[in-house]
Amino acid sequence: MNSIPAPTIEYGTLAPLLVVFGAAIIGVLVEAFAPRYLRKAIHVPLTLLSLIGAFALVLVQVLRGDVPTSAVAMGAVAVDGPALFIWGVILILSFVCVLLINDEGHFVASAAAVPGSADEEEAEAAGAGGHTEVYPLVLFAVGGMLLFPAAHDLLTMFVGLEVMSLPLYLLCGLARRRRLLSQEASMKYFLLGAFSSAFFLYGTAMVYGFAGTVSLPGINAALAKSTALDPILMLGLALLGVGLMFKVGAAPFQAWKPDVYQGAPTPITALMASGTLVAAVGAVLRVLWVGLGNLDWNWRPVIWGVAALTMIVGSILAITQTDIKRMLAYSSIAHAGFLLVGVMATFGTAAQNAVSLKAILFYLAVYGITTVGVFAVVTLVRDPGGEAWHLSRWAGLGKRSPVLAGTFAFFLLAFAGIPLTSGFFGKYAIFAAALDSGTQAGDSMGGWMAGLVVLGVVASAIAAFFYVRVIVLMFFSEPAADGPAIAVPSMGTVAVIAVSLLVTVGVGLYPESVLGIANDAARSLFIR
Amino acid sequence: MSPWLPILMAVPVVGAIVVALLPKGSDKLAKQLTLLFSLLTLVLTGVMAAGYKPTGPRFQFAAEYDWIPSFGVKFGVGVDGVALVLIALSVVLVPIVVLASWNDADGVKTADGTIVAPKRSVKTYFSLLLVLETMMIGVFAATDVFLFYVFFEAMLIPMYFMIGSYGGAQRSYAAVKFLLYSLFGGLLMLVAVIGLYVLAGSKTFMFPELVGAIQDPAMQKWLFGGFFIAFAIKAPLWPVHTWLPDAAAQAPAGAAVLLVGVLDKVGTFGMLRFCLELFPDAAKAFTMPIVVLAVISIIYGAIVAIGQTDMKRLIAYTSISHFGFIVLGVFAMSDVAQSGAALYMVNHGFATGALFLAAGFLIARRGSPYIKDYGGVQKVAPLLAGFFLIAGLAGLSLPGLSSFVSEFMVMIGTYSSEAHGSGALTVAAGISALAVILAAVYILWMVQRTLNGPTAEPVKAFKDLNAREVWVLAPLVALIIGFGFFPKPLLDVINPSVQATLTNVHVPTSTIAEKGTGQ
Amino acid sequence: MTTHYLVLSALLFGIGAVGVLIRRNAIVVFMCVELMLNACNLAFVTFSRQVGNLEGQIIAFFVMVVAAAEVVVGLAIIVTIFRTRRSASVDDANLLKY
Amino acid sequence: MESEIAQIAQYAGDGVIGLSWLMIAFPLVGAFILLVFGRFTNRWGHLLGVAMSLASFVVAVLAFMELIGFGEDQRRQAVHLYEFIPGMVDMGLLVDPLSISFALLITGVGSLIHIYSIGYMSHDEHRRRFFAYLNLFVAAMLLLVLADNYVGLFIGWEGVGLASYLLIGFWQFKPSAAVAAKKAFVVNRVGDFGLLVGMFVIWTSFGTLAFKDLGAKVSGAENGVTLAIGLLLLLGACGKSAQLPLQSWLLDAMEGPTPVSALIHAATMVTAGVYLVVRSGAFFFPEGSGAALAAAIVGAVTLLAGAIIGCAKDDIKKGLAGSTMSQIGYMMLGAGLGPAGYAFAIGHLITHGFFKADLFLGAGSIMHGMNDEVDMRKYGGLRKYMPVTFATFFIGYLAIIGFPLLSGYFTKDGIIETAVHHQPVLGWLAVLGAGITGFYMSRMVFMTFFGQKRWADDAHPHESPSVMTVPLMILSLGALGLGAYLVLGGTLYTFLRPAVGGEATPPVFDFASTPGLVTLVLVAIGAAIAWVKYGRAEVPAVQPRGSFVTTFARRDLYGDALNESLFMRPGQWLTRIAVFFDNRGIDGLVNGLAAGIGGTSGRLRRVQTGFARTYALSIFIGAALLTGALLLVGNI
Repeated sequence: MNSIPAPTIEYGTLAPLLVVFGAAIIGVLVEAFAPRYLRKAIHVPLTLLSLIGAFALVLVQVLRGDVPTSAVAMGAVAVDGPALFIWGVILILSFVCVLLINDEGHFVASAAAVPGSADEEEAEAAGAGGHTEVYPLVLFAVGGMLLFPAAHDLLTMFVGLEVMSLPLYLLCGLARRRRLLSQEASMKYFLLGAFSSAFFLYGTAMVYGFAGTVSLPGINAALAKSTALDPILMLGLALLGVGLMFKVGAAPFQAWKPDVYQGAPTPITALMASGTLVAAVGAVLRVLWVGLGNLDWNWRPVIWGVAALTMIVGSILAITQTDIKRMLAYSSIAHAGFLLVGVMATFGTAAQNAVSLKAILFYLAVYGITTVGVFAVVTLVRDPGGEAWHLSRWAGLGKRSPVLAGTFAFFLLAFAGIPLTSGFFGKYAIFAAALDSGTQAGDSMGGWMAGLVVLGVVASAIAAFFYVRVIVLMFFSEPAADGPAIAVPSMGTVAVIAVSLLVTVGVGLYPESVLGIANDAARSLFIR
Repeated sequence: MSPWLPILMAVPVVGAIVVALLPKGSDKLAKQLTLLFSLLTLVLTGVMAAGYKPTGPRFQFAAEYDWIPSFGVKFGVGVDGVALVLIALSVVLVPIVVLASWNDADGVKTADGTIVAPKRSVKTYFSLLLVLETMMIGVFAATDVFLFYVFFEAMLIPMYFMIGSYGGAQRSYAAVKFLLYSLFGGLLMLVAVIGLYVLAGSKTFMFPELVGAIQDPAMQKWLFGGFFIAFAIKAPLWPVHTWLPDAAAQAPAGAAVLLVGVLDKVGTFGMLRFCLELFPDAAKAFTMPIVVLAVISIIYGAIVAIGQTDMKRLIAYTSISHFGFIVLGVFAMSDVAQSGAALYMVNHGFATGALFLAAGFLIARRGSPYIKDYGGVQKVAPLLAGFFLIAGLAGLSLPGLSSFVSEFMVMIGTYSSEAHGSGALTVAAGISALAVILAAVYILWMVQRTLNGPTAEPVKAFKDLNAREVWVLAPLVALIIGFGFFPKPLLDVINPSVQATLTNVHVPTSTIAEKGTGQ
Repeated sequence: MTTHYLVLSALLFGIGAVGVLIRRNAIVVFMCVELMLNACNLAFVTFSRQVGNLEGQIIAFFVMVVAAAEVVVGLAIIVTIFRTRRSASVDDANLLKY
Repeated sequence: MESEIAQIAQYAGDGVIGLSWLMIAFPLVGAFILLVFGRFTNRWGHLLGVAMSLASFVVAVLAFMELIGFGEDQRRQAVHLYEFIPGMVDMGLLVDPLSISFALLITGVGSLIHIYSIGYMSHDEHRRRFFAYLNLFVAAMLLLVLADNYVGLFIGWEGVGLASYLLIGFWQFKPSAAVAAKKAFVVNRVGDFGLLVGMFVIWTSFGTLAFKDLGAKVSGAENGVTLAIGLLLLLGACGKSAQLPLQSWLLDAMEGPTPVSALIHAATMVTAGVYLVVRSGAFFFPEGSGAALAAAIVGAVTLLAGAIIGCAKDDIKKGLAGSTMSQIGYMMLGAGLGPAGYAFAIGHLITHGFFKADLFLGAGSIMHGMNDEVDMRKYGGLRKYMPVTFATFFIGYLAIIGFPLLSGYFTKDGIIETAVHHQPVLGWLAVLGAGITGFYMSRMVFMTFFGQKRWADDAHPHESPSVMTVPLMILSLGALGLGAYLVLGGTLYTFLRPAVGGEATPPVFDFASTPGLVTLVLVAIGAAIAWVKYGRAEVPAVQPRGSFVTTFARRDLYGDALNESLFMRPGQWLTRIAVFFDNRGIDGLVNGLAAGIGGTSGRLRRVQTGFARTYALSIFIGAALLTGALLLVGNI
């Protein structure tokens, strides 16, 4: 009888992941056993502390300096430099988002209650602070986000994907106001998400069929060996790509983003727009570099097209949006396109890869934090029926509340990539990496990359238009007589906005602060 | 390492922060502080400039600090002659603009009490102004191409807010148009900046090290194109000029002065410094098409100016014509023309600045920018009319006023240029000289319709300039006349830089030495 | 041979996908997604056989667990929507657009 | 025939010539004080103006004295002032017989007119500003003639243009004055274009713009180049001197106060073109060259045109303006004849400065007494009421028609004779012109001072105060005798020779030459006709409808109509088209592009239907596309 060897698990290395998941499970237990009035008091510190703890553990690993050179947990998870950086970013972003979530009034008291029914009123009356299961759900989602980009084989990646997505599907439906929209967003996100993960899974199966393994290095090794290109492999790659691109929100898989971002409770939108995007881009990078590194001449043109399409679609469609969150969703699509330009640049030599990787990591960090800040501001501008979603309601905000409007304007300028904001350096880093890689790859590639960058520049110019339009509305238009009220922000929201602003300004003036870290993280590259 | 330039850049920004942090209701203090800080900058610049040695090294008061080592970006500043005079132009104009804009944010009411523009935040306006001053100094002082780019783009934002928040009826359209136009050009330039860095391969953005770094002619052309389009939009050159009339007409007069007087100069400055020196072969290859565009700008801008009904738009179109001259001078590839172009940048700042401000004072009294609403101002406000006339005459480059010297140098330098295609340059100079006639038409026709003739009914109530307004215009007029007769101090500073530029473009610079009477 | 199983798997996946595209009832749509997941399972198991290791079969178990979790989340969402709208048609939830 | 011009010497002494910049500085300071201190100077401003002008005159006289103290070959003294455009232009003054002659004329006649203006402008509330402008003019005009290089000349050139603009438009509240001022400036700018481009060619060809360096470099230059330069400079001269085809502004310029017409638009500024041609004569208008011929032709045509216009004007100032055109035509003709004609041209310029100023100021004096009435048909019989004015005016009249032994006789006759000798056709045209001059000037005198009074009842003609009549008397003295002094014995010729060249022996004035006699006869006939038509006969107070020829002359030979149809209207159309193109074409394209992107966005967003199944379809199609793309790429 063969004995099954016990798996070796490097608990130390995986500790951040374990802390988050552990806290999530404790959260579930709290939901089950703690009395209602205590739940929030337990959840908030638990969630925040676990995120801080996880971040501290990441920090410890980074500071210790011995970044592992091989995958842990029997080759299931790769905790390498980029992964640690992404973890750190996700943890910070989710911490900040939790501060937003903490704020009163974003979540429905009872998700199951029919809007406007007696049930709902009762729940409203009974529950101080709405649905407390939000906290464990968020923790699960964050755990998934951590796992997703660190997964070293496709199965782990799939599991990470689902762990990240399933709580988010639910969270999307929990908005307190405009319940119908929220529920619709939730359902659409769920159905489409499930649909796309089925594609991902089928792709995994095909790749497995080709390589005989789902481990990323194994796939790469199999690719190196084969000479003829197997249609099954190509199908597998395409379907894998569908799943990943869906999460990134790249065209033509972007359709869910505007609807879901608009319908979801704003703090959750913030989490999705920042954390999920970071995780998804991390996963894309890992799959392409670790798993398909030997096939880069094949996937690169495809990514080229996707990146170009995504940038253009995102920028152009955003122009005519009238809902602020919907507009930001399209903006997020456009930014996903810019990120894919960076992804395009991750080929060639390891040194080149490090340059591109650095650019993307930097972009993710600064973009993520600005995004959270933007949505935090959105939560504060309120009409009697909830957030003032229609852009026309934002007219003249600069007069009523110059500081808030100024902050928002600054965030938008960062999105537009105006110098002396963090967003400019992000964009610069990406474009520079793209051109650099193009030049090194040789003649025709140089031209293609230059073309893509010029396209990106054109898209940026178009995108600038709709950011600027909001600024025009806020500052150059007269306020409406019954304009929206500015909610008195809670300490948490103030902190979120302040931190985002500080980072956006600080990195804008001295980008080396974050760039240096991204550089260190990228230098060690993904474990192959 | 000289601390001068960083200090110069720091003073206004400190001022901006101080002004922005003032408590509510301290509008007057905000104005005074802004004036104080801008004057302080002016004095410091004066002291610094006194130490400039025209015969010294190319970049003086140079300083270099690491800024973004990961990108190879340094905070590198230093000035050559052209940069120095342009910085001087900026710091001279800012206090004048502060004085001129004293009441701009307080709202505009016509005589019968209707509110044309509501009151707006004074503090914001003046802190934006100071921020802009820092960026103006920075953009001319930057010796790091990346740093230059950063200021080049960042400058748009304060100006965007100044136009959009404090401008006329069409202000938001104008502001957005201004921003998007410039941003688009800037982004193309960004691609070229990156390309330059990547292709040069020297892992630095420092200008002196990038000179001559790109040898491949095809690459030079692409990169040149990226830079040039940005600068052409900024300058603005026909046919990418249409943002300027809107922006200048809608901006408050003070902002319009800085926009046309300084911001647009960044375009021509960039052509001179970057387009020529970094990509000499491409610059030569593109000389002819650019000269054609410049000549079109000169004539076209003048003709369209004649047909304007709005004073500020008219002045904006005259500037398009003048920028045509500057571009012509830059690309004529002769030292006389280039010195003339550099001098033109300064003189145009003074002349058009004075014209915009005088027109602004007129408009402030009547609340309308339309020429037809005026007439006979001379009779009721002779001082205002006199200044307006002198500024106008400077605009038409009357000899004895500073703009003449530069226009003359540009044209004669172009005419006599021995550069490639000098036959065509001769023709270009000949055609551009027609602008002297058109300039007389557009300026004097405006003067005739606004200042002369029977006094229009609403004009009768005009008050003449008050002391503040005299202090705004008098220094400009003094400079215009002074440099009209004694351009030597400026030219002595400019000439060595232009020689250096031409050396880097591999154009023989012996024109003056051979033909000159003075040396 | 294994090819037949693969063809079957592809057919199942296709049927599921087309079902998602043409069916209106949210529950049915969801079931179609489940069908697609099961098609994947079939493919995994088949390939496991073909390449000669057990990974594929193990994966199938994982997928089942994930699918179960999805059912829990999915049904919760669909039921809530049904309670609000009195309809489980995916086409009726159409407020978010353009 | 080689005409020797003395070399220019760098002034080394410490005398007045070294201080000749004071000539410019005095009036400049005057203008500055009067303009800057504004109202505070109202009480004494006019006195300051006069003083500054006189001071300038004194310096000019002293400089002149010093200059004639030099030997003939030393009479061209350059005074270096400062470096203007480094490496290109040194600002300096050239004091030589030519420039000092002008300086004396400008400051001398200028001072007289300043004094006269004290009286003439005494009721104008802006008298102080008037004097400021006059001072500014004097300074600019002196810079024009004293500068030792073309750029300095050009600065003065435009400076006088500016002063002219300001003074024509002095009563700017009258729309006609404002329009006239602008017109004068713009038309002059056309000439400036020529001068400017001329300077480009000079610099490009010879590498200098200084007179002292040109002499050596021009000899041996290609004829084509010098011809081109000559023609371009001539264009400039035509603008400033109101020669055809740029004459149209001068008649309108009479909108300015009369002293302005006298000083600027008769005596000094309008002769700047002649100065330019003479100054450049040795370089670009050598005798017999195409450029010189062109100048002569322009002069001849203009002298006839001006005379014809003069015949038809009822406005006394416009009549005089036509006459000015005509007389400058003579000068230009003389200037186009090479060194032989220069002395007469300059001589005529100087005497004309006196008698024309005399005439204009006389006209001003009449207007002063006639409530500013300018229509001669509303004058008549004024000699009794204004004896001094009449006397001085009459002397001026005799001088201009070339009455024997008066100033105009010598100088004009000199030009005519030289012209007949060198260019017979042009010479005889000039003779004809002289005849017409006899007619129209006589007409003017008869209409004004003789016959019945035709003025309105509220006019009370009276003699002007002595501050106005004394200058008139002094000027008429010049009109009387200056010509004889300058011409007889070749005084002026000999004096100018170091500056403009010419043969060593001055031409002897021939009192009995054929052209001279013919001229006298024609003038007499002209005067007689005038007497018959305007002296003896009744002059209708309303202008009668004239024949086609009269209308032609009244409308300034259709010059304005021509300009209007050739330049103004097409220009207006061009402007309109350009503005339209800019707004709709270029800006339309930009806005259209923006609208296009917006429209695309508006249409494309409809794809986002809100149906989850559509989204699923897009994912499905996307999957197919990705697969297809990967397969495609894999097979390339």
